[in-house]
Amino acid sequence: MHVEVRGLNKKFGDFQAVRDVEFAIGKGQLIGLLGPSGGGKTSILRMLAGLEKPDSGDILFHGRRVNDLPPQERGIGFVFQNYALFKHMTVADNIAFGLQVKKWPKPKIKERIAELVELTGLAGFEKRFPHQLSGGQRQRVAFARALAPEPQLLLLDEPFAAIDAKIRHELRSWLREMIDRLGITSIFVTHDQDEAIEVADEIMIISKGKVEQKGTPWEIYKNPQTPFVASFIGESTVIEDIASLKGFEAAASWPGTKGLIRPEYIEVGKENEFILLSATEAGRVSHVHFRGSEWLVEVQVGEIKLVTYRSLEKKVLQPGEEVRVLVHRAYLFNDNDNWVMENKLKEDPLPVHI
Amino acid sequence: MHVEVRGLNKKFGDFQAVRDVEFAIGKGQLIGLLGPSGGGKTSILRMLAGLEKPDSGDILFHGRRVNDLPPQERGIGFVFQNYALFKHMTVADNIAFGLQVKKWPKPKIKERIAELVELTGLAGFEKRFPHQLSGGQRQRVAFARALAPEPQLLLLDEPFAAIDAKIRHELRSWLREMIDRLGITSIFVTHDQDEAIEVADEIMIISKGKVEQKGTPWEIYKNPQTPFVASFIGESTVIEDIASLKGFEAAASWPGTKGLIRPEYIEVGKENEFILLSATEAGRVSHVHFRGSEWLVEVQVGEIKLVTYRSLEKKVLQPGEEVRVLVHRAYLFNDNDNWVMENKLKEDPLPVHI
Amino acid sequence: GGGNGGAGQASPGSAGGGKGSVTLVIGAYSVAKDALQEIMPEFREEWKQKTGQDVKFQESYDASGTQARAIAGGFEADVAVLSMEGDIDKVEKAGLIKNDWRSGPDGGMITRSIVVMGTRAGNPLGIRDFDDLTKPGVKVLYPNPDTSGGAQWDINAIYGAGLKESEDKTGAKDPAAAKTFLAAVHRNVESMDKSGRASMAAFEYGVGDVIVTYENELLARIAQGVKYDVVTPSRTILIENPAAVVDVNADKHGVRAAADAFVAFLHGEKAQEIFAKQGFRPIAADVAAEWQSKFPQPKELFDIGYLGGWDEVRSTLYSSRGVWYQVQAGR
Amino acid sequence: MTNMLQNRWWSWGFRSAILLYFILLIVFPIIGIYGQSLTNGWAALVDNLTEPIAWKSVLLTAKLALFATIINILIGTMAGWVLIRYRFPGRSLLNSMVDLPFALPTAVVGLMMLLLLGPRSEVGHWADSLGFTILFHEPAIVVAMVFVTFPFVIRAVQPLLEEMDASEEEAAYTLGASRAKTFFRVILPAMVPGIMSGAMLAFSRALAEFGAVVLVAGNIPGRTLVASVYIYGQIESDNPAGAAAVSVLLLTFSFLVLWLVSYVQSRRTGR
Amino acid sequence: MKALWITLTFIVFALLLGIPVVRIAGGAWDDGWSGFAAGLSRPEAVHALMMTGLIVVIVTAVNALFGVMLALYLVRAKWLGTQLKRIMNSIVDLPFAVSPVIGGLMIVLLLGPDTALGSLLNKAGVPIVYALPGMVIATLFVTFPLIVREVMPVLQEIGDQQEEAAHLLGAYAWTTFWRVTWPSIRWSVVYGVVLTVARTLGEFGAVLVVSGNIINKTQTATTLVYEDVENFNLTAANAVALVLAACSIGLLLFMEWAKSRKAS
Ligand SMILES: Nc1ncnc2c1ncn2[C@@H]1O[C@H](COP(=O)(O)OP(=O)(O)OP(=O)(O)O)[C@@H](O)[C@H]1O
Ligand SMILES: Nc1ncnc2c1ncn2[C@@H]1O[C@H](COP(=O)(O)OP(=O)(O)OP(=O)(O)O)[C@@H](O)[C@H]1O
Ligand SMILES: [Mg+2]
Ligand SMILES: [Mg+2]
Ligand SMILES: O=S(=O)([O-])[O-]
Repeated sequence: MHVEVRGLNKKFGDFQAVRDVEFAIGKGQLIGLLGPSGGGKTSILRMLAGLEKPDSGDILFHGRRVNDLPPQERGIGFVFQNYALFKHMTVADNIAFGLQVKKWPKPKIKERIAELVELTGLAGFEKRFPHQLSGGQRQRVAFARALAPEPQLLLLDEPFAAIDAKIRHELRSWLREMIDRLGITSIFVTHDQDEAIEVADEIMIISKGKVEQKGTPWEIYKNPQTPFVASFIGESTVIEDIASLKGFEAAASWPGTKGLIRPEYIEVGKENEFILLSATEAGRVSHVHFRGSEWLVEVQVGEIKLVTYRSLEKKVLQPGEEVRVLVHRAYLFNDNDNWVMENKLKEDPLPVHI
Repeated sequence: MHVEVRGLNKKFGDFQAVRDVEFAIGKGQLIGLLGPSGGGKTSILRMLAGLEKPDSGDILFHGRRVNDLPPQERGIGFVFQNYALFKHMTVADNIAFGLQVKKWPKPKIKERIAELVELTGLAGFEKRFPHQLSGGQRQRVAFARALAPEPQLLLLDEPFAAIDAKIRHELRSWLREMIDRLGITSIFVTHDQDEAIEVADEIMIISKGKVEQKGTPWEIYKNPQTPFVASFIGESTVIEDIASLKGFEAAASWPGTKGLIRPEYIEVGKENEFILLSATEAGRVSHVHFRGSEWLVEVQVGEIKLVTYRSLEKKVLQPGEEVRVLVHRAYLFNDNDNWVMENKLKEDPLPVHI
Repeated sequence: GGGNGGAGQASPGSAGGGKGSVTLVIGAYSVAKDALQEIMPEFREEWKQKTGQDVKFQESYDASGTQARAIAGGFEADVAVLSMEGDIDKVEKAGLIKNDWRSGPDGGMITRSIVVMGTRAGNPLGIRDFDDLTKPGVKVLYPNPDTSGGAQWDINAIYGAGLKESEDKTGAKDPAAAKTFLAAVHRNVESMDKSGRASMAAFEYGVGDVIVTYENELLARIAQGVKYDVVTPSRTILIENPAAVVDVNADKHGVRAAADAFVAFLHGEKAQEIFAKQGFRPIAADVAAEWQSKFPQPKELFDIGYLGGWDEVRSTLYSSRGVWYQVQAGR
Repeated sequence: MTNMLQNRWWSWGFRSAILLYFILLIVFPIIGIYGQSLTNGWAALVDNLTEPIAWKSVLLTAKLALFATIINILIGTMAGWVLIRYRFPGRSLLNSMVDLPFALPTAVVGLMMLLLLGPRSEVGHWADSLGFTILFHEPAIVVAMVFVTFPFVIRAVQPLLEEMDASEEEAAYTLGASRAKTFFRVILPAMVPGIMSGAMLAFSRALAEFGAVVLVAGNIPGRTLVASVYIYGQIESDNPAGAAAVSVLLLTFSFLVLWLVSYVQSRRTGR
Repeated sequence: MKALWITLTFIVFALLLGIPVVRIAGGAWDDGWSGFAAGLSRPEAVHALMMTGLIVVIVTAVNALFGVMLALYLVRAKWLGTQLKRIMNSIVDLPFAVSPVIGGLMIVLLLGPDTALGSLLNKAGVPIVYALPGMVIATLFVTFPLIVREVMPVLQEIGDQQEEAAHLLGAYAWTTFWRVTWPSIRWSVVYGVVLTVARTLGEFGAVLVVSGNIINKTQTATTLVYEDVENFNLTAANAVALVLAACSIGLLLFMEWAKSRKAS
């Protein structure tokens, strides 16, 4: 389904929850909605689904205005943030509901339930009632229920928040596969950036009811259009006095400009690990943490505290150790403008990737 | 509070949700509960809190058996997985509840509310009712409510599942700080491994109602005691025919042994990037994805598909490109035993870290 | 059967007489129930013999005023048996009674009674007359004249007794003295129930020392084996209860003949006997003579005419700011 | 599309049917009463209302109905709670008895009260010895009102308790709240809509109750005459306008109270 | 604590309900079984009980349908403005604030044979007042608030998310109601129905006014009892009252049984 939204606004009382939201989504695309809590993501989904009336603005499916279409006729699958399972129905009945409404033949319904139950790892729980399930199991039922009728448009409000990484991964791949196979358009809200980046064709960053940026993960990462997006996506440290860092002295010519540096913009190591020693700063390791598959290293460079990662395979740094720090680039921004600045001292023979 | 659990069992009908669980937690520790959905994490917390009666087993706080103590007297803070906010109270009233119960003086309550509201980013929402909040906002209220009375033991059931990375990060550090300051013992359930690894003193992996392993993140990562833990923690690929990989031929002497390889065990690159070329395999890049701050690279080595990460700073690999693959180590396991095997061909001068 | 069909719709083809059956709808006041239910079979028999027609009765019993209003409001009763002429007047005013019912035998009345007092067995408080009701500590029961026709008779009796007394003393009717007398009695009233029967029930369950009510009510209770003393006051009122054919309904249902016959039957000997047995004072002269000894004669018996007739009573006593109102409001 | 049309028609039909029913069955007769009260014009209405016997009866009724409602809120909440939350022998029998006061004809109810509270009963004696009479005084009216409105609060509270989510309660426990505190701060507020619903019904019904009250009230104007008996008297004495006037007073009063309650409730919960 | 509350409840029930019922039962048995049987086997008693039964069935069915629908609208409908809803909400209870006598009178005045509508219907052979239709209408009026008031708080408590989920799965109002809403409000409807039945069994004032109380025709069980009481026929009155009480208790015991059977 091709989805388009124009000038969407929604107020709750005096509180403007959604503000002039506009976007268009091509058929078969998977869009990730990212944004701070309370940003308006759920509200947007609810309006798309027809559960909430926009104060103004148009919602178009396939170019047809659907503002006045009741939810039943929008052909939507919705995974609610708080699941909204039918309390009085078993897992199987919950999943079957949409199919029964669509008058699927009984054997086909049974088959579909079996398939979804299997997929969501709920085999053996078909006869349970929601209150007899764990949080994650409930969420999986909600997911299965929404997907069962293979809707044209899927709206998923944090569908995996309560599910462990492994099952989440499986469901995600299956979702991706199904979407591709059936050409379903999907929008999913997530707080997990990695998840959004991994599965979404495009990401939409929502904050304070507005769409801050929409684009492929790579675009958003490479070229964040607002400081908000830059600081929201990935990890980062904001540095007030960016001009004091080696290679970024030029930044001084724009007063009031700050720098934002991501861990992956930085390399730390002993002197022998660098070819371009001249571009590095001297620093001192202040903290080393284990971070699952890497070390997280905090280094102090003069007044500035920087954070970066270091492979487990490399020599372990100790707190207090003197190291060299290479800052590849920084994201500079001031009130009017924002841009990426490469380390001027780096004469990397390779083309700049980022 | 020192918490000890012995031989805990819980059945729901015929279903054994918790099975012979035993552990001890020192005062002031922060324990992360990790495990697949439906594993029994919530059930364990509920028994600790006194909301569910164990079928058998003892729960000891400070060495005193509390099985028969009602929840009110256990001095516990509990963040419910589904928030369980008081629907008819405002945000402020929700947070104040525990303090009023404890008969805090009014001005102190007000102060505390202000502090927590500020911390959880809910300033301006004090007068709202839960149904007027977004999912993440609700969760933050639940968090603030549980923490307000500074309980001796904190049980947090996925307290950050619905909150974006930024706020989550802040709350996490604040939680850590408060715990350290007040010596609060805490157990928190999470599906986010990075989170568990980052903040927890120790991690407990729960699966099918059993404690699979308990230890520091580093211990669990380095020395998973069961294949389940090895495959559950981090990302990994299981390889049936591990002996076919260069450097792991010795594995053939244990028939039925499989290998588990994590992305960070593997390095890919062009030939010139390796010193020990002899230890590398030839492979062909099959996929390259952007993964937030790295490239995810899938390479095909003979029959085996391996997954690894590659820094954004390095030369971008293209699908189809011929590369070299170095597998540093593998985690081997069979029905009886499991151990880590280093690549025998690698003559790394550095000591083995993992 | 069920409840379909309008009230008082007689079975078709009943008009002709001779064959089939006829249904008479009786709207009566509650107190008359026992007597009427004894009379009806008698009438049925007689009518059958006379015409060969079966009479079926549909009966409704309710407080007299309520019944009158129901009939006026569309309850299609063929015969109205009510506790006072005023209530028949209501029906007449609604245009349902066309003939001059008062011109019938006995002035349209079928029974008589008087207002008396009932006390507990043995008359422990030594009540002899209405005067004794004003004594402090005597708990008096009479119903509410707003809702009960019987109560109006009771109030009329007390008020009239006061009037009579003033007349006996001063030679002239003194409404003010009568009102004072009524007010003095009213002060001792424990409860004003909604009907004579409710008042009687309360008395029966131990409430109050004296009940002011119809003589026939008390006699009927005593006949049932309840032990009361009937105290006949020296001055009291004669009650007359009317019955009339509701012409419009009777004609509509085509039961004119039977209805007329029934009313006539009520005046007849058989019915009068039954009424007398139930405690009513018979109106038919011969039956009355026969029962004479059974009913003590009060010293001074006056009728509604003494108070100026029902119209006068309604306007002086029961009008919105009338005597009764003033007594209640304590003015 | 036909499906959609059908649905539209259906829902439209349902809406109109309900609204029509509501208007015809409820609103119409009520408007009728207002109309009736004005048959003799405004002045007559004012006259009827400023009549001391009339407004005193209304005041008395309102006061006693309020009493009865409060009593019912207390025992109804308790009984509703006990019947849903506790399991004990005899529970379902008690639960089945709740509606009795409705099913019993009011005439019998009044009679029973006459018997049970009257001068010949133990209670009557006992009260007499304490120096007050129950029957034909305010206590009897309150008892009658409590009796005939007994089921309302219980029945409104019960389904709410059954549907209530247990986790709020658990949350209160973990925050250290005792059972009593949890009940008053967490459970009770959730029960409030039900209690209110029941209380409003009980109050309205108590205002208008006739059959059971009339037998035990005494009905002495200015002292023990309640509004419904006054209304009945006015009807019987052929003054329907006066009856309607008092009814209108009760109705308006009732309406205002109900409106206020629903307003306050919506303010309190933000819904 | 628990024991205290249970004891208190027992006491309240015993005082308020137990004693009267025992008294009534005792009264019905004053003359032994024969008196009880005679009281019930009178043709007018049989007819009155049947009449009451008929009214109960009609009134309960109609009010259950319309009551539940109206409750749904008052809680959920967005097409009714908040203010209008609030006003309607307050009107719902008003039939209770109307003295049944005047309620009945209104029906007589509005639909009696003298009114335009009444005479029209009368001509069409459907007399309203002093016949079954009027009694049904009066009872409908009098019992209207019960089900609405039972259902509304529960609808509020359960929220609308499950219904939204059903809408999104393509279920229209009807399906949503039956499959999703109904299971949650079922018990409140049951309680409302039980109350309605009980109230209908016991309704007196309004019915008395509109029925004309014609023996064997429009007399209901309650008006019969009233008449029996008036005529000091207490055994019969108690016998009929006992039957009504037993119906109410029996209905609830049946519901409880059905519920426990479903639960197990
Ligand atoms: N019914 C309501 N009344 C008042 N404010 C509301 C209501 N519903 C939502 N809001 C407010 O609107 C804003 C947007 O809410 P929404 O649920 O869309 O956020 P969200 O982006 O989904 O957040 P989260 O990630 O926490 O779920 C929030 O600040 C919330 O408090
Ligand atoms: N009341 C109940 N009746 C029956 N089974 C139950 C009940 N509560 C929980 N279970 C089952 O017990 C198991 C453990 O549940 P629990 O809620 O402890 O899991 P969990 O580890 O918290 O999972 P999640 O991460 O999904 O929240 C689950 O399989 C669940 O289905
Ligand atoms: Mg949300
Ligand atoms: Mg859980
Ligand atoms: O029934 S009476 O109207 O006579 O009281």
